[in-house]
Amino acid sequence: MSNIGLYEWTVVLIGMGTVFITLIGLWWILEGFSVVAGRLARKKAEAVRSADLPPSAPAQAPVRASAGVTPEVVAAITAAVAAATGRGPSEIRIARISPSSPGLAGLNTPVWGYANRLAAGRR
Amino acid sequence: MSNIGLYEWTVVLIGMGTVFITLIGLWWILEGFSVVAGRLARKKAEAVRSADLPPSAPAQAPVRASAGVTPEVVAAITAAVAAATGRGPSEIRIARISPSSPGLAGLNTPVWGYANRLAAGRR
Amino acid sequence: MSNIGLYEWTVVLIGMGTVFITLIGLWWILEGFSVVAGRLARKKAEAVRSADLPPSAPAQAPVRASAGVTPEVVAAITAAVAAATGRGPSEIRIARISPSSPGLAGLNTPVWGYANRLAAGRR
Amino acid sequence: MLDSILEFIQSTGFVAMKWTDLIMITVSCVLLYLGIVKKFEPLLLVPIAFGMLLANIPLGGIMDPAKDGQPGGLLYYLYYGIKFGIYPPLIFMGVGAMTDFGPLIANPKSLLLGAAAQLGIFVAFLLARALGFDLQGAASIGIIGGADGPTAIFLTSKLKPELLPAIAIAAYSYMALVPIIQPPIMNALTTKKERMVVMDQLREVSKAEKIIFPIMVTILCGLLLPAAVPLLGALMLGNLFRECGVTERLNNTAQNALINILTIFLGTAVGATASADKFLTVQTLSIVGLGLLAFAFGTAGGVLLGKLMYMLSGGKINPLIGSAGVSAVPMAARVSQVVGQKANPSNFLLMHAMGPNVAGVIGSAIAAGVLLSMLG
Amino acid sequence: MLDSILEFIQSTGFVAMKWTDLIMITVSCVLLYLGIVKKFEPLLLVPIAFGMLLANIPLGGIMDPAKDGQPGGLLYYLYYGIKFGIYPPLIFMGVGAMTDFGPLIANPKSLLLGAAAQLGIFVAFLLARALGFDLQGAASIGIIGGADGPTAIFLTSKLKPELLPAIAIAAYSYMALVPIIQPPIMNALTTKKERMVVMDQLREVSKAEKIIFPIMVTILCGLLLPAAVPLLGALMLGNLFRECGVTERLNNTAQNALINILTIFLGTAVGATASADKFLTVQTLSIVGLGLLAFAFGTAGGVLLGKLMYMLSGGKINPLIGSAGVSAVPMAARVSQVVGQKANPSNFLLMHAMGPNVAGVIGSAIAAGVLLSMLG
Amino acid sequence: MLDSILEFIQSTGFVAMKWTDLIMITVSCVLLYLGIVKKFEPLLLVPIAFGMLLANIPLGGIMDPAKDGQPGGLLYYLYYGIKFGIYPPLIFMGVGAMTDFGPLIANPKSLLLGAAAQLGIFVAFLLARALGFDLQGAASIGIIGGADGPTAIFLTSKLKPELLPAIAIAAYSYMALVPIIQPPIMNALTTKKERMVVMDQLREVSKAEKIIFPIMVTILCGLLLPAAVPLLGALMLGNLFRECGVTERLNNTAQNALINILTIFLGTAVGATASADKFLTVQTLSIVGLGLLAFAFGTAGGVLLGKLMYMLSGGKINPLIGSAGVSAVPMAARVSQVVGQKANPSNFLLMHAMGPNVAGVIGSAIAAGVLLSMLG
Ligand code: NA
Ligand code: NA
Ligand code: NA
Repeated sequence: MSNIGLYEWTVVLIGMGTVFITLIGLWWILEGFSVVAGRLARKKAEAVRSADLPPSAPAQAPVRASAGVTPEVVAAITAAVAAATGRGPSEIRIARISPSSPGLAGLNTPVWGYANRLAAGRR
Repeated sequence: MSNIGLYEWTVVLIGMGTVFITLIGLWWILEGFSVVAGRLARKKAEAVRSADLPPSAPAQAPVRASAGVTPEVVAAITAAVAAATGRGPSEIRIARISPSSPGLAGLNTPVWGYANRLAAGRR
Repeated sequence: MSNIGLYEWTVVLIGMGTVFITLIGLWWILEGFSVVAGRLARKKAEAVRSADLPPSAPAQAPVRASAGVTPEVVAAITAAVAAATGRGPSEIRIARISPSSPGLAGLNTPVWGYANRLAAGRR
Repeated sequence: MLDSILEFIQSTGFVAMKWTDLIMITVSCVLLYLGIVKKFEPLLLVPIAFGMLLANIPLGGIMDPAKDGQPGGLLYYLYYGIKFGIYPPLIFMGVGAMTDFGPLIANPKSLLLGAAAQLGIFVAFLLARALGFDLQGAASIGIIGGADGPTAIFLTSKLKPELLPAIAIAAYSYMALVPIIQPPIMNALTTKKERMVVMDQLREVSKAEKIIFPIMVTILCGLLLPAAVPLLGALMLGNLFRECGVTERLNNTAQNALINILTIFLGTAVGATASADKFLTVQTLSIVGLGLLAFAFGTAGGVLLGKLMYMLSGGKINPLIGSAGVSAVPMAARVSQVVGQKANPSNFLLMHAMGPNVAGVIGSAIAAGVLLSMLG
Repeated sequence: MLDSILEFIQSTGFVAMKWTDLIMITVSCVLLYLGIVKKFEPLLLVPIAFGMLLANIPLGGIMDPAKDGQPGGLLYYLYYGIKFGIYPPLIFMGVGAMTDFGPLIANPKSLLLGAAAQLGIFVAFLLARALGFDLQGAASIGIIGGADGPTAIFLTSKLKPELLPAIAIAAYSYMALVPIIQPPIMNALTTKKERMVVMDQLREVSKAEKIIFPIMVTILCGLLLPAAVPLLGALMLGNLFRECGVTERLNNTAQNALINILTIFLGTAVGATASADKFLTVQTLSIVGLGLLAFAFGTAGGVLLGKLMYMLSGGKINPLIGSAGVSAVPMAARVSQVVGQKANPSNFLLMHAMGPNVAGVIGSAIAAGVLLSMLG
Repeated sequence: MLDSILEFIQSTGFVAMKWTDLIMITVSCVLLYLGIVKKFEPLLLVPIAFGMLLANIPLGGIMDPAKDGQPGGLLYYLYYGIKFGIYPPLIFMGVGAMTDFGPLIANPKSLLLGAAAQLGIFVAFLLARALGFDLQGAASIGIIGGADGPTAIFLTSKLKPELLPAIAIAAYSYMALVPIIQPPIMNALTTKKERMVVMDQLREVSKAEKIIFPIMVTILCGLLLPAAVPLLGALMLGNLFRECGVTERLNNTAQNALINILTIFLGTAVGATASADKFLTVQTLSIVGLGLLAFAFGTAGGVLLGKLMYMLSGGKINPLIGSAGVSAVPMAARVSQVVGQKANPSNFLLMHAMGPNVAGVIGSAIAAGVLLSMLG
């Protein structure tokens, strides 16, 4: 046990101390987040109430729900391709169906986000 | 402005000059492509006519059309998806349509194209 | 031909020899596999017979069949999610259905197997 | 024990921080804002800004060189890929795999517009010289007008690495701002009659042409300008993977996993070169200004040659497609489309503008080759 | 000819084999068994065990250094990514891209539990010193209690590379054993009443909060503890890719192709450092024992602070979520859920435990930073 | 100014071009034609041919070494992965992840056929010596008969790097030509009665066997022949990722992103070694001829041992599956299937031929190990 001297205890103290100080710092800042978020939520609620509209729509639409492609759609596509190519539907696999425009979001997509899309649109 | 001497203008001259010379060279060669492509198209059309068939087939199918997917098919698919999802056709992009069997095309696929496929076939 | 001396023949001898010795060694060990596998299969068959059940089920289900997700299952899941989230089924796309636990398998998935799943579940 | 604690406190970033560090951290946050909220080329700007943030945390050491047998920082190692000119060509390979040269092959006159739009590079080069930049610095600033990230980073890393962060940030920011920078210039230089021109439909391009094209470009441009081989060759190899139909695996990886990995490495390493002493200078402001002029003159060059072609063709060519020659694929082509449709709602210029647009990529790679070969 | 044959036979591994090689090969097979059959963190343990197997085949040379102009072995080169501290931060970037900090942002008090659970690190450090390890070795052993593979490997590779395989294996094995190690400690330290506490539902966390969080953590922790920048910065960059919504390509690659490639490289190279003379020592056994204690004390630290918070909050906080603070994401959080549900079947602690769980990742990266800065 | 312009013109490739450069560019185009139109192993031949094209553009400098502080060319850096023996084993790992050893485990006698088909390697080795190649060159030429790209490149890069492009191109071309080379030899050496033999169905192979197999092969072959560890170990690690069921992420990346990235790097870098002075030699023609003989003798070796096994087994084994022992997975197995079905339309040899086929991969890796250990 003679190995555990002052320096070891200093390491432990500074170590646990820094961990706690840093995470307590983060905690306080995140509490600030909470307060701001709460205030914004209340404001929104009031805005909605003052407009006399039922607050039914979710504040923020989920990102990935945009696709909206049902199995019926897939079936329709498969049938269309099958008819047009004269192959049986089971020979056709549709790799992916995705909506072509992510709204304004895409306006600033860089080169390698866009080039592809345009090219695909053309083929 | 005294920094802009003869050498600077030489850089500009050689720079713009090389860009133009190179791209004009490419232009001419591509015009050659056009001529050849046009001639091939005419030949095909004649061949078709001499066979007393209406020249309906496009001179050269587009790249991925090896899969046998014509623009009409794409249109049909787009329409089907549009109808089914209630969006305008311009909002829909079909990423890829590929036939499920690469037919003979794959005969020379190398090791790591094939091994997997055979293995998969077995499982 | 004078280049082909004793050393060349030694290389050939050791080369073909090592290839054969090694692969024959593997062969024997794999024959051992066969024997063990056969014995296990027989044991299983006996166990089945002694239980008076027809030995219809294959001794070992194929690996990837563990998924076992039928279209009915997909429909059921979609309906359940729709009911639970209050969205129309057409707004929901099921990207992939995979059994969440390959038995105890998942219990010890490391950080980057799990974190994602939980996170995804939350979004 | 108190000594150790005091010493430890001395080693925190708060104590070591200089006011320039604080400014750099703030700049990083502004760039993150531009990337994330304003969506300025986020795929590059987010890594660049974060690399800048990490490198400017005092004592963080993420960009420290190896010395005395101690290994260096993470971004110091990742930076080797830029220093040795490895990332930009490989990223360009991915760009090639994503680019369809069909519209260019169908309408090869587009190449002239792609050449004319390189004017901005050389105007900015002259202006930068006038402002006192040395030849290498001026060439690096000029290449911002090429509107091509990998090209700009490749050339700058060879000629004037200390300007790398400013030039990369300017190049990507202006690429994102193309929809704001270009329309006024396009409107000022063209008449409504010109903008209303509807162009003929493009011919079909065969598979064979698309396969021969990248090989031919590599040989021709390579022989004319060997210094352009790394960039153009990689671009064309990627395009060959895309078009040849038998290397789908490689095409897919080149335009996904590989380009994404290298984009992360390149972006963070470029950002990490932005130390306060190199970045917080009047030069950076000059670069921002000159970059804007480079884009403007490039646009003007393309539109003006477009006007000439309009006249020579008897009004068959819409000069608006000239502005797309600056590259900034495909934003500049979209701008042509939008401006054209405002003048004539039944006008669809997008595909016609894609020709000059991809020609501009080749054009600025060639311009970079010339600058590298004369000033490298 | 006979000479040549005899010489060739001399060069087979059978002839050159020492009994220690045989033991190492057996150990590799045991580890493969644990990884594959017992499913102990197989993504890491399988490559580690296989790397150990390959490196211990006599004369195989896969870990031989380059010398006299002859190139070295494959794993010798792959090991550079560890030696230079490149793989662990980049893997951590992928972990960040897979981590949802939402539950932590919704309940920031979790951070305290994530701090308390680092107790195990320092207890094990003291114990290792007592057993005669030097400062660097003791710190490397302590970090096993951080329950975070990349962190443990990063710190050990900087402080005490010869302990790398033992520490990596111990860390990953105990992470897999968390469901066995933790419950008895949790039950011993809490009353049934405490374990039955149902916690309030967490608030919604907005996208903006999730975007600001990684940037803020990087700046704050970076300034407080510069040595934590490589790990924490990379973790937060990955998380920013995930949350910012405009870098989906990078997010996807960071958490798939890139992390997988680096995991293969890291795992095999770590395993290859396990040569018999370094691995078959009493030290390895000590490390295995101390690692277990580190996990146990970390768990206890978290639970005990949980008890305190239970009391201070008037019984609103379930102390079981404290044990999740050791990280081992998300196993430890699952354990909290399972133990909680046993006491009260209608208790769903999983999301509440995810807060301390991800806080523990940050906590141990900070602890590693302190150890690196004081002992590096 | 005129001076500068003249000097610039001097620096174009057209001026610097020698007639050998022109021939090399033509050769590249022919190889591109073979890869793209004739589909000769395009995943390798397209990058190899393009690398050759880029490296032979005069003054392009893409293969120039670093010197005097100036960085080298892109492919010079990528070539390090070959020089240090890094790419081939990692590519082999991906091959392992794509290979199903099931048919081999089900019918282990296949291993004998996989051994016999290595005959071509040693016959070509002797013939190459007779033609005056040195020992290392002759061994590198012999390994073409192994019909395995990564193995051939690994061995050649260690023994005789200057033959790399010729050997790589020959190996991949003949692998593509297997459907043309093999059938006449197979028909000449077998009777119709032999070719008509229908073989018994293979037994089911359990998951446990498939998991133990790669571990066992690594240990056994590694101990018998340590020099085979890098290749065989990597192959088996990839296969373990595939079969063990708990490392699906690693399996997926090994056989996709990682192998594709390395294939691009390896292919272009191999191609770039083909400088005119090393490639336009009589040696290259000899290599092309000897490679063909190597394939032919390998095929014959497999078929002849197949005949012997046909006799010893009392007509239960179809000798046609012997030719699949040259590897060239899975082309050679397909050839067995096609030739067998021609003799007997109800004959399905594919799965039976997959056994010798994958055994041939192991066999040639062992042969490479012997050659490396005796001549390296
Ligand atoms: Na451009
Ligand atoms: Na932790
Ligand atoms: Na072989």
